[in-house]
Amino acid sequence: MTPPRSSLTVTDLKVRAGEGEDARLLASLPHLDVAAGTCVAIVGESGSGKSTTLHAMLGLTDGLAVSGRIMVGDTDVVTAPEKALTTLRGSRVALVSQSPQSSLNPTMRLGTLMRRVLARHGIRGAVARQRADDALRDVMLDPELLRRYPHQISGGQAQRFAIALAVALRADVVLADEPTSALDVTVQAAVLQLLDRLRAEHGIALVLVSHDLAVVSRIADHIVVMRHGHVVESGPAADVLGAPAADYTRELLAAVPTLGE
Amino acid sequence: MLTADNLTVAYGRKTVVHGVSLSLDAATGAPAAGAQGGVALIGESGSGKTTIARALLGLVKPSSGTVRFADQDIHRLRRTARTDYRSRVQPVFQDGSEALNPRMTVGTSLREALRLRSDAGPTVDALLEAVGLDPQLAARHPHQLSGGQRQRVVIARALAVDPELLILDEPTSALDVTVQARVLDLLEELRTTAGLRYLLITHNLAVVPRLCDTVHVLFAGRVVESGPATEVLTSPAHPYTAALRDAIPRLGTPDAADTRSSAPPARLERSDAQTAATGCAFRLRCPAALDRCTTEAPTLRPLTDHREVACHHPHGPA
Amino acid sequence: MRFLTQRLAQSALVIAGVVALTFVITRLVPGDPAVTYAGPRATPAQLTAVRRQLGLGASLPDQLWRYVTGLLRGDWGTSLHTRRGVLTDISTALPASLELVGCAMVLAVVVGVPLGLLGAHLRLGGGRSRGLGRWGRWGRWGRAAGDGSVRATSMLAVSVPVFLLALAVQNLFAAQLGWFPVAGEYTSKLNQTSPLEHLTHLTVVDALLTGNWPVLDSALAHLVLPALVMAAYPVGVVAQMSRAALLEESAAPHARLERAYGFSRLQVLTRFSLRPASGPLLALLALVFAFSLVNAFLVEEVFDWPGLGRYASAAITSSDAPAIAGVTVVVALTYVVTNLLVDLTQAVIDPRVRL
Amino acid sequence: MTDVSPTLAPPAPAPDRSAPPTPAARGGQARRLLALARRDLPATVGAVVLLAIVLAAVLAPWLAPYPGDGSHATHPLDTLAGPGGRHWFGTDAVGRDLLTRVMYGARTSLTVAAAVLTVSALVGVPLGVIAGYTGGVVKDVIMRITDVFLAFPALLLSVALATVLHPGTGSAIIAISVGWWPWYARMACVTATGIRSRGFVDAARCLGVSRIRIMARHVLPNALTPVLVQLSLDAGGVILTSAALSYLGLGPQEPTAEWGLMVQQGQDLFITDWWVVAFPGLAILLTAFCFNVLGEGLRSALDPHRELTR
Repeated sequence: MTPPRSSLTVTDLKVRAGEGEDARLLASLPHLDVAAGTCVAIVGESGSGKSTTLHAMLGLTDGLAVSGRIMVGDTDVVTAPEKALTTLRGSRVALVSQSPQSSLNPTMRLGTLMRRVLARHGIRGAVARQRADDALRDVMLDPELLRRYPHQISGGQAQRFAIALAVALRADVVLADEPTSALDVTVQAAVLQLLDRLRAEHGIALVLVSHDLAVVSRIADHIVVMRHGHVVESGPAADVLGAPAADYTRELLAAVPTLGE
Repeated sequence: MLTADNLTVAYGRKTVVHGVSLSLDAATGAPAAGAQGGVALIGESGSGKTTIARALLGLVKPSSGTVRFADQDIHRLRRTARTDYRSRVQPVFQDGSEALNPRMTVGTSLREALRLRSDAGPTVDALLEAVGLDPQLAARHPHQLSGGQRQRVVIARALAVDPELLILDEPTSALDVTVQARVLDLLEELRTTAGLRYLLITHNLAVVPRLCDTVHVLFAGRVVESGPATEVLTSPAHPYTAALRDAIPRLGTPDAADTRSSAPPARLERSDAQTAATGCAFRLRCPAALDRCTTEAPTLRPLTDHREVACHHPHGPA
Repeated sequence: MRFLTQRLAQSALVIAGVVALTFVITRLVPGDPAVTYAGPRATPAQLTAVRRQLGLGASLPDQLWRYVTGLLRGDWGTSLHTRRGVLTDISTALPASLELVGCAMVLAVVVGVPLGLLGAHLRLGGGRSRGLGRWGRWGRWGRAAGDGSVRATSMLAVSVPVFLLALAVQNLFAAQLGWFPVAGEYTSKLNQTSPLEHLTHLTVVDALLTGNWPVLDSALAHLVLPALVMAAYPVGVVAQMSRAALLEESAAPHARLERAYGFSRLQVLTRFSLRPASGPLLALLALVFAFSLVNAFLVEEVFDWPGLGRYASAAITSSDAPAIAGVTVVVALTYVVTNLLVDLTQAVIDPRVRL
Repeated sequence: MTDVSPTLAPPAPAPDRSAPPTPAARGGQARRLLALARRDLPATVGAVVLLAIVLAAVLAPWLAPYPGDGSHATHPLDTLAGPGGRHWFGTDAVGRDLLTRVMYGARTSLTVAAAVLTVSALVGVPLGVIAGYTGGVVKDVIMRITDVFLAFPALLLSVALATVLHPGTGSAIIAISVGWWPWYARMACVTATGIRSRGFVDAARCLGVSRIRIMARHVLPNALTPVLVQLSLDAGGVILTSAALSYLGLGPQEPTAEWGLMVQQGQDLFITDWWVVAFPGLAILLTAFCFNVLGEGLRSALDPHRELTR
């Protein structure tokens, strides 16, 4: 077990839309610490600000005012110049987004995308091919898939390919934005398990955003519950699930459907 | 009341529903104590469940087989019989923002439905109150409502013609989880207050027991298992039903012993394998496929008194 | 394959419709074609002979049949004002027009697309320094002004009447400043000193192929102004459309993923968004191509360019039905064929479109 | 069961506590317009200038300095006077006041544009909605017919038709309309095809709402937004086309004041007396430009998906 080191630290994060008096708070996160090899889940319903928080971690909040600190290693995403951010994105922090197929460029073969993304971070030629092959094996995709276009693969395959991109780039932090909600139920579990395994094997700091407590309950070490832009509850998964402090968390827990066994 | 007989539907050359037979009884008074009187169609994307719903509603024409209402083919109904069918079978679609005309106020949408009644019927206000909404919302347009409110309006519009059977196509899956629960409460409530039967179409097994007591599990356009909801869900006979049941996210903590294990490679690979063109359509994803599954497509056959399954190697009923 | 045959059948159907419609229109042209052809002083006997020659005596369905079979055989009738075969006339006039239109289309792509790209990039806040310091704010106004001027310029280009632009440019750069020749395709005096051998009827290409440098020189000088005028509309439309299409693409989910993998805004636009955006652009180019062919009518009128437009206006003033019909059919055919080509190209660019 | 009210008695379910939407912004139409105007300055300026042009056109008989010059009057002693105090825009070759003629020209151009767009939308949109909603053979037949008309570029079809009809304002309107309606049919068809598969149409069908009513109350209103935008964008195009037609001598004839015709008649004088061409020419440019700017503004205001493309 490597000693836990913080891959991502958020302090006093506030994301606002508009300026001055009209400013509307979209998301606030007083403190969050994601250590390597752990998983933090941000849970909330639509409008809770969970996705905005995730995008702030990538510095991809166009037109929004962000304050506070988001440290990835030594870099503060909030204040870093755009040039430093473009290097950081992908190589240090990678995104797995909600709609797997539409997140892949429809006119580009998967192999081309993989090659370009690796080349963007200075990985070319034989090394790039090796990395791509290893990453695909890691997510259990057939390398033959690289010759296909996004519309020729299934949703689960597309999501695994997106994860493979993060693996190939050896990103320390993986941000997963509702990675399973667009997938069929039988595929969801497999993709979640894949993310969980990679977290353990590669020591990835995984931030998982979801609307469903049940989905994250099995793989999250720490759970943050958000509502209307504010953190309602934050704590170790066992505490949040076992002894929820906030009414809203209890409501979310009650809404988890069961088969009534 | 409403039956599908060997229903087959094709879009162009692609057949999406293969010979499905279903039967939905008329609501004869309140269902027996404990029974829901509802039927569920369960399946994932590509299973043909939405197409079946559309065929039952007469929105698509079957390429073979029939949908019959009161023993008459719904595509050959005469004018009065057609009106009768329309007033007794109503849909509730998945997405309230899609199912409501964005240019009409809630009141206008409801009045349009009320006008199709032969009798006076309830008022718009009464309809809105029946689904737990403030009658003042009648003046709003759909985009001025929340997702849960929109779905309630959709239900109110269906109730306007006083139907007996509601075809619910993923009625809650577009909603936030806490809102889902309340819409399900409403549906449960209405079953007795408005004397409704439900045909529930969903990919989410967990919502089934609340509304239905019979289920049909669909895979690739065919019914692979059917029977009483509690039995099928607690002891699935078909491996696909078992996979669906196991996929329900359950609360648990990472410390639980059975989790955090890496997924068996075979299972991950299988989870998005293709549908087989020959033999059993499920065999590529099946953990226990036999040689026979490659060559011979299983047909639906009785398992016990009430249950049927289409599998060469079903799990025995518990 | 099924798509292809379906598409071909569709095109054939449309062409048939075009021919039928053209025939109907030409039958409605006022005046007696026989009189136009034979001249006002012709004797009744001569008129009868001309009528027979032009096939005017037959019934309408019969005439349509003759017209269609004629078209297929390459007999497009005889022009009433040049008295040559319509097809012969068109085969010399069309290349001259295509020369103009071709230049305009090239400029549309070479200038219009980068202009649209620039507008989209500025609009998206490209090159923004982070934080809203004093300079950041100035930068924001600068970007807005840059995008605004791209939009204003392209909108001006699509709003200016082409004949006005032609007149203005001709007056300023040719008549007043004398930088370019006023009109024509090349100096006609050169026909004596170094006559041009016609191979393709595209003057510049012919001059180049035969090494006729004096004609090439003159032809290029004559081409500049009309080509630029012709290019105004296509460049404007393409700039507007590519800006809009790129902005739409950059709002697509895949653009966010690409940025999340470290590509800058500009890289996402040029390397990822341009290709999916080129589908609608190509369709637009086909439209603009056909529209430019007609715009050429006006420009040729001003610059006395011996193209299809000048031929058509001469035909119009002399009620020359066969010539008008010929020009109509050719332009419509060009439109149908261009659209067909665009559909096929789209299938190559976008793998989702299946052949 | 005739009376359902008892069974529909409110079951008093828990009130829907999901995020209440902000109440509709109350406020007069004027305030909403003002807010819209603040958001898109160019479109507002375009709209104001257009309003001025329309007013100038409508009120030309009262506002124009020499109303007679709008048609037959000639002033042989006052030809080709430069722009100045008595004639702001100068006079033409027969001495008519150009400001007056440009104002009267606006009447012609705006009439043609309004007529063409009305005819095109009235013919094209219903056909397109029927084709798109009905689908199948009906759609095929209607769309192939529009394809044939689309294959003739609008200007060319107009040229061909204007040679047939007696040149004049009426024939210009017919000629341009014939080439213009298919665009509306095509657009409406695409939109209606999309609307046909939407949930609210399915719901109406399941309720047993009649076809005609579905088309009129559900499909048409939802198909109108793109049509409205297109109408504004096309107004500029129609004005350019009608000017081009007149320039070729196929539109209204002397002594009608028409911008394209004025340019054509003045073009030989361009070098010596620039104003004869410049003012009518600029009038075309300005009007077309304003319509285009307004159309773009409408597009971004009415189409929320295009928010970014503004």
